[in-house]
Amino acid sequence: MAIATATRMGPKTETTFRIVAPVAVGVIVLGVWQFLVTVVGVSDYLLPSPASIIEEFIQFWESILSASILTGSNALIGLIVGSLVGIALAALAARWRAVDQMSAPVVASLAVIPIVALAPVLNSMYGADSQFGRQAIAALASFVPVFINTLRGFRQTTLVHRDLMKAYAASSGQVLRTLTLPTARPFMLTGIRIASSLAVISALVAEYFGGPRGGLGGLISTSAASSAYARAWAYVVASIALGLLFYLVTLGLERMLQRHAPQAQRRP
Amino acid sequence: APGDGGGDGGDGNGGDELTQVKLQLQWLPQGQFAGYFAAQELGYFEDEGLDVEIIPSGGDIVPQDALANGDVDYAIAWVPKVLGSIEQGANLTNIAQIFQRSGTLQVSWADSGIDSVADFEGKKIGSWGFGNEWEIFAAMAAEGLDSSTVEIITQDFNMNAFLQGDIDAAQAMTYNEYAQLLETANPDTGELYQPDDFNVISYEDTEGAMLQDAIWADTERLESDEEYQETTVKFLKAVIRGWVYAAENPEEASEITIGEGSGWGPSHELWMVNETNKLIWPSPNGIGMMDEAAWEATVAGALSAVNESGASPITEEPPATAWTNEWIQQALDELEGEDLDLTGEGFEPIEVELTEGGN
Amino acid sequence: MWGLAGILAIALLWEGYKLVGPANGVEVGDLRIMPRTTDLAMPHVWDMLGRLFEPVTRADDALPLWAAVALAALTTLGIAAAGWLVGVVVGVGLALVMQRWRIAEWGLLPWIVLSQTVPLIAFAPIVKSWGSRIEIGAFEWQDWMSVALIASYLAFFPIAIGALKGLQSPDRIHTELMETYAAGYWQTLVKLRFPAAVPYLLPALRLGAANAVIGAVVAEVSTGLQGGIGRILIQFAGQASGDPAKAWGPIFGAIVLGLVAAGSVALLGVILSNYRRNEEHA
Amino acid sequence: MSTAVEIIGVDKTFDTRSGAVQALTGIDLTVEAGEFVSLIGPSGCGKSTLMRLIADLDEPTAGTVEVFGKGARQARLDQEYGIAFQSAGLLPWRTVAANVALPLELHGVASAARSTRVAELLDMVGLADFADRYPDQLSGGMQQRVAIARALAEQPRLLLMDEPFGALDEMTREKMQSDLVRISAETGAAVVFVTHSIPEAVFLSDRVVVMSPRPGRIQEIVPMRLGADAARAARTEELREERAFFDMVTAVREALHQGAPVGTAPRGLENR
Amino acid sequence: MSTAVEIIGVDKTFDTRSGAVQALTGIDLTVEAGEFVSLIGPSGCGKSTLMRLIADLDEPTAGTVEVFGKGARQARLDQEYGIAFQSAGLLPWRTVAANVALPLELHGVASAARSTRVAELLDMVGLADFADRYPDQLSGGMQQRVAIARALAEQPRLLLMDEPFGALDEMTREKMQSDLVRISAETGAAVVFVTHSIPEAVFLSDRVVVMSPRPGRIQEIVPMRLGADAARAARTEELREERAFFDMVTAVREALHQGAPVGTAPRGLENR
Ligand SMILES: Nc1ncnc2c1ncn2[C@@H]1O[C@H](COP(=O)(O)OP(=O)(O)OP(=O)(O)O)[C@@H](O)[C@H]1O
Ligand SMILES: Nc1ncnc2c1ncn2[C@@H]1O[C@H](COP(=O)(O)OP(=O)(O)OP(=O)(O)O)[C@@H](O)[C@H]1O
Ligand SMILES: Cc1ncc(C[n+]2csc(CCO)c2C)c(N)n1
Ligand SMILES: [Mg+2]
Ligand SMILES: [Mg+2]
Repeated sequence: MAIATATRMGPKTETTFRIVAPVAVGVIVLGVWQFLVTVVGVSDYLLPSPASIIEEFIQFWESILSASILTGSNALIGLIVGSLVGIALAALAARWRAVDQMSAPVVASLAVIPIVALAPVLNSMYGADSQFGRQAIAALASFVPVFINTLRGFRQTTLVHRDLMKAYAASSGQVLRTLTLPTARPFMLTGIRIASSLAVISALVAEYFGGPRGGLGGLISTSAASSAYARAWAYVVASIALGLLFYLVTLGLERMLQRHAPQAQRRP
Repeated sequence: APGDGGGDGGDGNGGDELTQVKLQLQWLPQGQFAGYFAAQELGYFEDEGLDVEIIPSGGDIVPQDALANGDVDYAIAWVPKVLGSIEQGANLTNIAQIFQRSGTLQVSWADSGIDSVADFEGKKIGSWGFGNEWEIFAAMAAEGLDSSTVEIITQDFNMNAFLQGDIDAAQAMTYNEYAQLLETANPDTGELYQPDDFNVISYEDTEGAMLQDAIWADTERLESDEEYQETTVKFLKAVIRGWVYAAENPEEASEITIGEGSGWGPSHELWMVNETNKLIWPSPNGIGMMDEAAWEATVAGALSAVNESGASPITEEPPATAWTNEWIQQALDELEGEDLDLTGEGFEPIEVELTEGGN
Repeated sequence: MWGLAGILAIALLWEGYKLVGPANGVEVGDLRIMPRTTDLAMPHVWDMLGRLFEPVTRADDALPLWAAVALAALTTLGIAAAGWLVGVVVGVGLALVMQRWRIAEWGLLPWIVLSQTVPLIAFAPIVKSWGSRIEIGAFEWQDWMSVALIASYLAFFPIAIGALKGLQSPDRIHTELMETYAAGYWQTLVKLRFPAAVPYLLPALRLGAANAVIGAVVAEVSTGLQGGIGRILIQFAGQASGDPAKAWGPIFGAIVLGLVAAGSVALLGVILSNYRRNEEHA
Repeated sequence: MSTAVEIIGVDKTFDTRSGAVQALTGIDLTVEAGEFVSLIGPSGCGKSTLMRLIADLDEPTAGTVEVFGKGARQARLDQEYGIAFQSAGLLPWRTVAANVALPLELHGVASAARSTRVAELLDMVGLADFADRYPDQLSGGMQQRVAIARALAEQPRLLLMDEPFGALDEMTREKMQSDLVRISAETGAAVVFVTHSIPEAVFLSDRVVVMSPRPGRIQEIVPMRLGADAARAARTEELREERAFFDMVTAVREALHQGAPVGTAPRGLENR
Repeated sequence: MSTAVEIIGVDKTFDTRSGAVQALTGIDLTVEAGEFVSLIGPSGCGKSTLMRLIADLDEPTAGTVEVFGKGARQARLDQEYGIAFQSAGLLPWRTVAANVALPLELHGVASAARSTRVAELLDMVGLADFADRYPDQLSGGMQQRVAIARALAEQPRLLLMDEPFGALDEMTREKMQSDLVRISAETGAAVVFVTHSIPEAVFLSDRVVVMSPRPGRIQEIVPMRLGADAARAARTEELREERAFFDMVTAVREALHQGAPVGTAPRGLENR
C-alpha cells in the first residue's frame, strides 16, 4: 500500500523530517552532555566530555581500528556460522515435527543463557588462547533469532502456492527451491538483521571473560580499570559504530532482497 | 553487640551516634580481606565509634573510582592501578600500605623451561588484565622485553586455561589461584597436584614487583576535613586490630570471612587468610607503614611498563600527596602500649592442608 | 514429551561425544572445532546433576548446591522482575509517545535501535556510581537497583518495539471507525489500540523478561552484587579447576530462571487469550 | 430538514510521492432525507473518496460538503451518520454484543439502556442468538450484519456504506440486500451506498450515481423508476426477475460504459 | 477421447476436530472435451472440494474421478490440466514472465522454447508489455490474467478455475469473462469453472451445474441454450443485454433457490 495515511505533511516534508528529527535528537543530547561537563561542571573524571572522547579517539585511532577489526571479525564469523546453523536447523524443524518439538526447549534455553555463564565454560572447552570462544558466543547469540524467524518463514507458504506446486507434480526439491526458500527469505533476513548487533555485543562482552587480548571489550575494560574513562568511551563509541555497521549492512541486505516480498496474510 | 574487646579499650565511645563509613573492597568477600571483616565482626569499628559498611566489588567496579567519585570513604586497591587513576585526575592518598609485598606469581609447568621472566619471550602469558598486568610488563621491561614479544591471554575466573595448556604461564595470587592449582586432581595420577609439579616465579623476586593492597583515602578531605581525619585514624586503628587478630587467629578469621559471604570452602579460606598474613607480616615499621624503597620500585616499575596498545599506567612521577604515613603512624602511636604485635615480629604462619575443589 | 526427548538427546550427545572424542578435542589446523572431552572441560552429565545434591562446601552448615542456587536464583528473579517492570513502563511509554507523534517516532526510533549496540557492561560501574549519589528523603538508592536498572535497559527495547508495532497495528478501518465515533485519543487508546496491541505485546514482554534476567545476571557480575545468581556464577566458576561440576549448578540455575521468567509472562497470554483471537493457532 | 447530504463543487487531490492524484473533480450531489442513493463506477473512480468526504474522514480540496445542513465535521462530531465498510471491521476481542455496543459505550450511554438497545439491534439483524459469540465464530455475512447493527446503533438519519457486501457470495448477498431494504425502510434513514454490482445498485436504490474515473466525475445520475413506482419495502425477491429490473440494469450498464468503454487496454496500476 | 472429466459416485468426507464433515455425496458428472461447465452454489456446498478432487489435490472418500480416461493422480502427474484459483497465487519474487514460465521450468522445458512460449502466452492475455513487472506492480485483474496465462502454459486440454474473477470489480470482471471466452475458444480446452455469480456462469458456460449444500449434492444441471444456439466465440458483450440472457439467469436463480430457499435463518459457521 503506497498510500500515506494520517499525515498532514506532504511526502517531501516527510522525508526531510525523517532525517532531521533523529539528527536533532542526537545533537540535543550531545549538546546537553557537553553543557553538563563544561558549564555545570560535572567532573570530567566521572563523565568525559564529547570533546575529550573525540580527542582520545583520534589519539588511539590505530589501536581502535585494529581492535574493531578483531572484534568485528569474531562477530562476523559468529553471525555467519550462527545464521547458517539457524537456517539449517529451522529447515529440519519445519520438515520434521519431532525435530521442531525436540529443539524447542533447547532453543528456549539458549535464548536465556547469559554470556557470563557461557564464557568460562567455552574457554575451558575450546581453549582460552583462541578466538573460538567469542565466535561461538556470537554464533549462539545469532542462532536464536535467525532460527526462530526462519522457522516462522518456512511456515509462511500459502495454501494456494502449495496446491499449485502439487498440481505441477513438483518434486520436494523443486518445492524447496522455488517456493519454500524464497518465501522464507525475508524472514531469514529479518532474523539476521536482529542477530547482527547481538553478534557484535556478544563477541565484545565475551572478551571480558577471558581469551586473547586486543579486542574492543578488553580495551574498554583495561581503559576503565585504569580510570582512562575518555579512552574507554572512545572504544565504546567504536563498538557502537561497529554494531551500527553490522545493523545497517544487514538492513540494507534485507531491503534489497525484500522488495517483492509476499504480503503478510492478515485475514484470520 | 559491641564486643568489649581485649585490652583497655583506648578512647571508648560514649554516645550511640556512630559515624557512617563505607569501605570499598576490590573483589568478592574472601580471606584477602579477612582483617576488615574481623574488625567488623568483632566490633572493633564500633568500639571506635564507626559504623562501617564493607562493599565488595565485582568484575568491573574500580574501587579507587568509587572513592574518587565520593561513593565511598575508603577503598582497598593495588598501588599501580591507583597511580594510573591519580594521573587521570583522581585525587587520592595511600594512607596505609597493608600488604608489604607482592603476592603475584607466574606459574608454569615444571618441565616448561620457564624459570625466569626472561623465558617469557615467545610464550603465551596469562593475566587477568584489568590493571593486574602491570607487574608482568614491568618485570619484562626490566629484562628488555616489550609487550609484543609475548602473547597475552586474558585469564578468566579459574586456572583451566593453564591446566589445559592454553597458556604457558598463568598469573596466580599466592593466596588464591595458586591454591586452586593445588586443589586440582592430576588426571594422570588421580592425586592432587603438588608444588613440585610447577615452576613458580614470584614477582616479589623480580624488578617488576609492585605494592598491592593498600587503603586509599580522599586527598582533599584528608587535608581540609577534620572530622574525616579523626575518622581515618579511628578506622585505621580498628583495621590494625582486625589484621592483628587475623594473624593470631587465622582459623577464626577464616570462619568470619566465610560468614561474611565468601563462597570458598574452609580449607581454601584458611589457606587464603594464612597466605595473606604472610604478605602483611612481618611489617618492620608497623603494619600499614609505607616502605619508601618499595614505593619507589613500584613507581619505577609503573613508569617502565607498557602494554600491547602502547599505554602505560603512568607517564610521570606521582604527586607527593599519593601516599603518607601520617595517619597510620598516628593510629599506631595510639595503639602503642596495648598488648598488640604491631610489627608481626612474633608472627608464625601455619600449615594449611588443601582439599580437592577447595571445598 | 518431545521436549524431554530433546533434552535427553543433548545429554546423550554430550556423553557420546565425551566417550569417543579425543581428550584434546578435534583440531583442524590451528582451530579447535570440537571441544576437549576432559572432565575439566566437559564434566559427566551425572556428575553435574549429582553435584547439585552435595553440599556447597565442606563447612558444617553448608546447604546443598541446588538450594544455594535456588536461593540465589530467587534473589535475581526479584531484581529482574523489578527491572522488567521498569522496562515495561519505559518501553510502553516510549511506544505511546512514538505512536502519538510521528515526529517523535522518527526522532527516537533510530536511537532506540542504536541503544542496543551499546555494550552495557561498560556502563555498569557508572550506573552504580550515579545511583549511589541519589538520596531523596528517606529513599536511598540500593545497589540492587543499579542491577535492576541495567536489567531494564535490556528489557525495554523489545517492549518498546513490540508495543509500538502493536499500537500501530489497528487497521485503518478501525481507527477511522473510532474517528467516525468522534472518539478522542484516550478512548481510541483504551478501546482500540491497547487491546489490538496485545498479540504484539505478549511476545515482546516475554522477550523482555528473558532479557531482564540476562541483564540482571550480567550486572550482578559486573557490579559484584551479593546474593544473586551472578555472584555464585563467578564464585563457582573460580572453583571450576578443582570442582568442575560445581560451576554448572548456577548455569543450570540461570537457564531455569530465564525459562521461569519467560514462562510466567506466557501465563499472562492465557489470561488475555480473548485478545489473541486473530493469532494463528499453530 | 429534507436534505441529508449536500455536496457542491467538490474537488479532491491527493499528494503522493509520485505527484498529485486528482481523485475527484466538480462533484455536485444532493441526497434527500430517507433517500437511497448508490455510487457505482470502475475501480479507482473515487467512490470511496467521495464517501469519506461525507464522513469527514478526509477533507475536500475545494467545494463544500454539508450533512443535514451542518458542515461535515460538525455532523461527524454530532454522530449524524452511521458507517459500514467492505470488511466488517469488528473488533475481534469483543463479542457480537460488545461490538454493537461500542459506539454507545463511547458516547456514555448507560449500561442498562445499552443492553436494551443492543438486544433490539441484534434482533433487527437476526442475530439475537449470537450475542455472546466472537466475530471469528461468525460467517462473513453474519459479520456484515453485526457491522450494520453497529452502524445503526445510534439511530442515525444517514447511513454510509462502502461496498458492505463486496466480500459475500451471491446468495448471501441477495439475502443481505433484502435485509437492508427492510432495515432502511424501518429506520427511514437516508443511505449512501457504494457498490460495484449493477444489479445490487438497481435493486436497492432510488437513484444510481454512475461515476467515471481519471479524474473522478459524476457521469450520470440514473433515477430508478422502481423507486417512483413502489415504496422501497416493496422491493421483494420477485423484483429481481422482472422485465423492468433488467431494463434498469441495462440502463446503468450503458451509463457506465459510456464513461469507460469496454476496451482491451489493461487498466492502470493506481487501484492496487 | 471425447470425455475430459468423468466423476462417478463420488463422496468426500473431511475428518475434523469437531467430527466428520460430509462435503460431497453421490456426485456424478461428465465434462466433455472442449466443453465449458460452471459449478455454482452457495458457500460451503463443495464446489472447491469437487474441483480439488478433479485436480487430485484431495482424494475422494468413495467413487472414482477420471480425467481423459486416466485416474486423477495419473492425470496430474501427466499435467493434463491447468489450474487457477481465486487468489492469483503468483510468486511475488518472480516477474510476470518468470511466473508464467514456472510450470515450464519445473518440467524441464528448454530456456529458448520457454521464452517463446511465455511471450506467446503474455500476448494472448494482453500483458506483453508487462513481462518484467513484479506481481505487486499489477492490478488485481492483471494478476489474474497472469495466473490464467500460467494455467495455459502447457496447453492443457482441461482448465480448472476456482472463482478466478471473484476478487475483481464488476467491470474488470466482465472484461475478463470476454477474454476467457476468447481464450478458451482459441485453445479448445474444456473448462470447469467455479463461480458465485449467476450472470457469469450464464455468460460463460455450455452447462451450469447448480449445487446445494449440507451435504454437497448436484441440485440440477442447467443446459445453456446459448451454447446450443451459437458458437462460444459469439458470446459478445451484446449478449448480456439480451432477453435470452435474462431468461437463463432466471432459470439458474430458480434452480439455486430450490436447493436453498431464500430464508431468513442465518447460515451456519462452517464457511468461515
Ligand atoms: N489516501 C490516498 N492517497 C493517495 N491517493 C489516494 C488516496 N486515496 C485514494 N487515492 C486515489 O484516489 C483515486 C480514487 O480512489 P478511491 O479509493 O476513492 O476509488 P474507488 O472508486 O473507491 O475504487 P474501488 O472501487 O477500487 O474501491 C484512486 O486513484 C486512488 O489511487
Ligand atoms: N480441508 C478441509 N477440512 C475440513 N473441512 C473442509 C475442508 N475443506 C472443505 N471443508 C468443508 O467442506 C465443505 C465444502 O467446502 P468447499 O470449500 O468445497 O465449499 P465451496 O462451495 O467451495 O464454498 P465457497 O463458495 O465458500 O468457496 C464446507 O463445509 C467446508 O467447511
Ligand atoms: C575478572 C577477574 N579479575 C581478577 C581476577 C583475579 N583476582 C581475584 S582476587 C584478585 C586480587 C585482587 O582483588 C585477583 C587479581 C579474576 N579471577 N577474575
Ligand atoms: Mg473503494
Ligand atoms: Mg470455494
